[in-house]
Amino acid sequence: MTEPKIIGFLCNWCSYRGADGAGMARLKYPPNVKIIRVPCSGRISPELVLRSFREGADGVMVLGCHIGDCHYSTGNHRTAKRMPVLKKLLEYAGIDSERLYVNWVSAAEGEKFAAVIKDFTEKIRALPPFTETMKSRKQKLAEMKQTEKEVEWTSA
Amino acid sequence: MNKYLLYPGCSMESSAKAYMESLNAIMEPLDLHFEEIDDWNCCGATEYLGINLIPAYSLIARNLALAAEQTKQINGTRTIVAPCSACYLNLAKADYYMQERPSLGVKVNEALEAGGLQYKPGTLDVRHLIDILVYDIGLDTIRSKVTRPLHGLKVVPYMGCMLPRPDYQNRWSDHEHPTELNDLLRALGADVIDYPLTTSCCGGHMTQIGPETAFELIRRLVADADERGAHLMATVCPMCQMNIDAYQNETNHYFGTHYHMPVLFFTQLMGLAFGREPDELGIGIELVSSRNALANIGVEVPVTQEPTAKRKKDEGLPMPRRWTKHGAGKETVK
Amino acid sequence: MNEKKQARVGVYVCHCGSNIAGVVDVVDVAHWAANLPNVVVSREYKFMCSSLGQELIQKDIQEMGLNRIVVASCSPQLHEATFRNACDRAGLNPYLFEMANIREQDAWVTSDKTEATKKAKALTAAAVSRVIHQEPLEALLVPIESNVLVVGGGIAGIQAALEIADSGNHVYLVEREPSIGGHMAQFDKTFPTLDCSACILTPKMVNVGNHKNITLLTWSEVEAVDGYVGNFTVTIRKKARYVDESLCTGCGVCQEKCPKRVIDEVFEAGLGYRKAIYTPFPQAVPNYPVIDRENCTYFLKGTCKACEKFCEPGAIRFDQKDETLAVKVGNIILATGYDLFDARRVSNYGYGRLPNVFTSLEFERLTNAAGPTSGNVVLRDGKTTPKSVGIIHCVGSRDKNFNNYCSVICCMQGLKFAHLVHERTGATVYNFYIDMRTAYKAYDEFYQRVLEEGTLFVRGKVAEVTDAARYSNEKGKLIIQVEDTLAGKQRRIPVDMVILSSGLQARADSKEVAQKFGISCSADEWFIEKHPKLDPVATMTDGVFIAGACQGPKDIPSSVAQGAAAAARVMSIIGQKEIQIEAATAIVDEENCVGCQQCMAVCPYQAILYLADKGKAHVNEALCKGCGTCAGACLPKSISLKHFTDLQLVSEMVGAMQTMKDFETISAEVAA
Amino acid sequence: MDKRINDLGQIIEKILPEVDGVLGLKTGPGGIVAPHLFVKERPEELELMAIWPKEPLPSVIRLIQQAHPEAKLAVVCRGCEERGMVEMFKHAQLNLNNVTLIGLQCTQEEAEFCRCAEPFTVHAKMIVGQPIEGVADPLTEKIAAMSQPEKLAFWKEEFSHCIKCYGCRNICAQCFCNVCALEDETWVQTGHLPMGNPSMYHLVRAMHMTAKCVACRECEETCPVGIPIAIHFRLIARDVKEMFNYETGAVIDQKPPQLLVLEEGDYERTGLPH
Repeated sequence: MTEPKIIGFLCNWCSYRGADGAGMARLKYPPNVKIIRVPCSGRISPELVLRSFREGADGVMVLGCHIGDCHYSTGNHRTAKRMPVLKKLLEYAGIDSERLYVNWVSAAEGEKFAAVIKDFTEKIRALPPFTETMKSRKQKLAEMKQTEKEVEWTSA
Repeated sequence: MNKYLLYPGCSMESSAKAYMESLNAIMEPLDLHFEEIDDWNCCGATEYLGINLIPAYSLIARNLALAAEQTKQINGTRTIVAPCSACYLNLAKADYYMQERPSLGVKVNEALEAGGLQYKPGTLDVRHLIDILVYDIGLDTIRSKVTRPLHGLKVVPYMGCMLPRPDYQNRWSDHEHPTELNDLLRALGADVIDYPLTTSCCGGHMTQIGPETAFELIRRLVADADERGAHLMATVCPMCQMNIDAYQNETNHYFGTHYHMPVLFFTQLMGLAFGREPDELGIGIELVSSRNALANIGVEVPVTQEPTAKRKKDEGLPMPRRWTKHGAGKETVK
Repeated sequence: MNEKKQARVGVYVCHCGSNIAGVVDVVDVAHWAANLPNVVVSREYKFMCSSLGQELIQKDIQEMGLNRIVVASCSPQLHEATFRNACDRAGLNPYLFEMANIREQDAWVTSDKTEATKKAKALTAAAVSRVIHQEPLEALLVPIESNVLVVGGGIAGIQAALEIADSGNHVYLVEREPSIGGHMAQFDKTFPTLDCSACILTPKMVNVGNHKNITLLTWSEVEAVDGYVGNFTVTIRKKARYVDESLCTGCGVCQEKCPKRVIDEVFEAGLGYRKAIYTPFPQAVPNYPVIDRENCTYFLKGTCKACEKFCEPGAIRFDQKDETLAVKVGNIILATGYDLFDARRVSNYGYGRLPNVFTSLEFERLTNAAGPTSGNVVLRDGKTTPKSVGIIHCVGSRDKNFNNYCSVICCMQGLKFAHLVHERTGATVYNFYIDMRTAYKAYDEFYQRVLEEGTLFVRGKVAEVTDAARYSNEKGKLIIQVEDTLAGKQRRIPVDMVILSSGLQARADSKEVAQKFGISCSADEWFIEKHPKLDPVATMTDGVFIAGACQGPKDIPSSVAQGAAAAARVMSIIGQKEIQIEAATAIVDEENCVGCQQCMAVCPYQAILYLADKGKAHVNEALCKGCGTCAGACLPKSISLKHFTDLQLVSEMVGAMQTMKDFETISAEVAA
Repeated sequence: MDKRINDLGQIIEKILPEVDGVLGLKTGPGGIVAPHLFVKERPEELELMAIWPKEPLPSVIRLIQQAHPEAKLAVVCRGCEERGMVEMFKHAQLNLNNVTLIGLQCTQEEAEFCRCAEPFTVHAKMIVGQPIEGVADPLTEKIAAMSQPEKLAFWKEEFSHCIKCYGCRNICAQCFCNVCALEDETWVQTGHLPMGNPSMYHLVRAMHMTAKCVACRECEETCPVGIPIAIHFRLIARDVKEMFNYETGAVIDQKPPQLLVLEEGDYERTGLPH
């Protein structure tokens, strides 16, 4: 069984520091999540999330500051407006909207961060892998050229 | 129109008959209506839960199931009132733990199934009589119904230990020094004595298992009330009333003391304050007679009210404001 | 795409002693990273953040012409600045550098070594493919406003204000109460030296009062803060004192003549009285009184005006209105102090119900010569001297029902009270403690001294304070029920008086204040510092510093030290004359922009304006704080955030994903 | 002859002298109906005025206004076109103050053709034809009711036909950007057909249509392979209405919700964790 590949977009002031906090406390959590630091969760456009799915991520996490705690005062309000619409769209497109996880983690919540990662990784592990084949993109392109087969980046 | 389901409990019909009579007496003025649960059974008081959990909780839950069924038919209130503290606590415990420990809930419902009954925890809201009087009826309504204020009657409010602890639904103002009974008695015009042992245990069933312990616990309650110059004690629980009243003589005998501290139900005092006669309120059947205590407010001769000694100005340091949970006063509470 | 070709990347994987190397196979990561695209050199080293490590980078940049650097080590929160400066010193633009966090977010959180190494490789590859697309950025230099705002006139605020003012910079000191002095002004003695609190505090207050570089704004509060480090605009509301400060001589006649006596809940902690027109205490700075509207007969009934009649210089102004003034400051220091834990909440200790139970602040006023009992320790009846006193430590602290943390000062405070009771009354003193925490200089010696004075120490958490006597010797006394853990038995100790050494708590309004100044609070609502060990007086918001108990419970020496530390940080910023502000601001590609104004609607700082003639958006770089919400909202991607462009973020994601997928294919082939 | 044509003709005749031009539809040579600006100098053209098939007039009026910002114009617009223009006004693409709306109400048959829920104008003062009730949209309901695998298969089938001609984007009045993200390799793979499923092109386009799509169905009509892409747009429009009570084109001064801070009760409706 392949290990789920998860991309995490974390805001620099709260969730990224929460992640560091979990590290300083030596809390163990699965290594599947690769964290990308952005100044504010408001920076994350729906296109970035969709692009991560296109690249083969099985799950995408968007973690920002608690509403009211945003370092840029209302950046995370826009996240709370965009991401639910994107989740609904994923559902309509037949993708399990659980694959997109949005939550708020403060700089002081190391434990919460570790717990959130564990739960999400387990949840994604339970879902089928997002990309149907394990072949890397280069191999798929090569294959496609020979057999003109449809290139698919998802399966039931 | 305040409509509630009533779970009377065994003592209301026997040892605490006075509680029932006085309750009936005050229902009319307060527009209180009780729908007694038909075919209710004993709640196991303090003993049964200590012996065997599943049958004990099934016994209690049967009442809840009956009540839930009854109120569903007439789509009445979901609040079930228990005047006795032990019954209240057992019903509240059953409802709480069936939810908290699903395995218990399942076993209890299996047992109830045998009688064709079912109870889903949380359907009913279990509350004590004084909780209803203070928070639903309200002290202002009670105060407005007082025709014979109990001025001059020094009363010690004794809540007992089963009511405020454990407080599952966070109802009471404090777990060690609740003020609900104090406020109610003050609304009746009585001189309420600030009693530190208001939630100390009266011994419960220790009078049967370890009398010496029970006597010491009762001695502490009666001695402190006596020392504070109380005319009588007011309580909300038939078991507390019975222990202090029935065993006061043996306690005096055991310790060689001569306390004469009558203990009445708060509903009896409410009845008096509403102008009802002592005999309608079961006053007089108590073992430690309250006759000379009530002489202070003698039914015939209302004692003129001498001013209580207020602390003279400028003398000593001001007292800080009291801690009130519900009206938390100016200071902010963290 | 040509810049991708020219990119010559240097990768440096750090051992961090054994912190990383203990779990991640750093040598393998370095070798693996060597054949990533555009990587010219890939090394691993014991301590990259050491000067030798940094020289390694500088040498490679100069000798191998590297134009991109990736360091795989700890969190950028710690050493991003260190390595950026190293690149700068080597002549490489600091923004052509990227870090991979393989310590806090990999080595420290992954137990399986192979998985940790694979994750380190993925994070390093992500950083490499990101750094290739990074462009050089020049930080914008903005002049610094030299004025400083200090909020809170307690000892920490006073110390900070004096240090900054002495260095020749102007300070606005805003204090909510009529006078500065804070909690310290209420104390009688201070531990461990038993100095009289007023004696060591008032000289500093007087210095503040007449310091030419300090504008003292008492009875005032900050309403709003805008702007950024070096250029804050602060709106301050100066509440009406109803006294004209220019005329008032501070003679105090008005206070004598005022007929209305009111319980002083704030300064006298509810034990003493003050008039409707009052100064909190005789040595108040400034010494101008304030009329308390809620209790002044003139404001209630329109009569009296005694103060006006007897005020010789005619300084009373009943029609005075609140003023708001806007000031420009470069830096802000918050020193807003603490609230005492409300002992009423521990109902089984009986404070508020049992007369002779006192809180620590009440006892401070009792022992204070200027207090309501002129220093005589007496019971609530104001007359009897107690013969036995019980002092209970940790009231409300180290208690999961109230505050989990230790409030640092209650032990020493309890010992001080024990000593004072001995000195003043000769009563027998019991101290009830869980652990005696006397950690700082000369603290434990003070503890020994109090021991030798015959104080009876009982180690145990007090269960109850009651006046229900069980035995004859307990009649009329307060009985302390406690489990004496050293004697191993329950004890009932009757005493005349109980003092609750209550803990400290964050100010009730600390959340709103934090929101106003753009900083955040911890779960216990103390202000959050930038780094608990390495940066305790700074906050995550540049230009806003914190000092004293507002950051967490601490004693006077630490508060003073933090006040001075915050002042030093501020002076170092002022000294730079200019400050580099966030270089990674937003920028509009005017050719693509269609002027739909979506970015303007989302910008929290209104930093984007609309050029009506061109029909395009334009970013005001001085106001832009680089949050990137606009870049997240722009559909045609014409506005982008420098250093966090879509291309950079997508490349970082692809770098990580590609590595993970390659590992999968390898493990799949191995399995097949 | 449709009664609405001569009603419309009379209104245009009356208004023609007051404006620089009235944008409507005209049957051109060879019977092809196309957008046309009627001007007072050539009243005779009104005989050839037509009302069907529908054309994306909001895009046309935007181009005219960009060329002649001061021009006083009038436009014949159906319910969806009116809503489209309101949205463009909110994004500073159209100055509604220089435009007089002539509201053309759709017939039952036209409403059914577009499966339209609101086939009537709201803001236009001059009305032609009787406003009728909206019709249901069976296809969108069918998709919404599908299970997750069914939806996946449905869209896989639909998107596999897509030849990425960008027709649906070009026709859409709300897609007024100079440079389009869908043509950027960062987001949508270039040189890859069929699109794969889920397809970045269609999902990114759907997100861009948040609080913009007015259900004019132009994209579905113009799609050479008949992909019902507007279903996605309408489904998320329904959620935007539920979560942030915002209807595209309904209220002129109400800003699109995803640009604003959370209002009272918004957060609870998003279903995000507390």
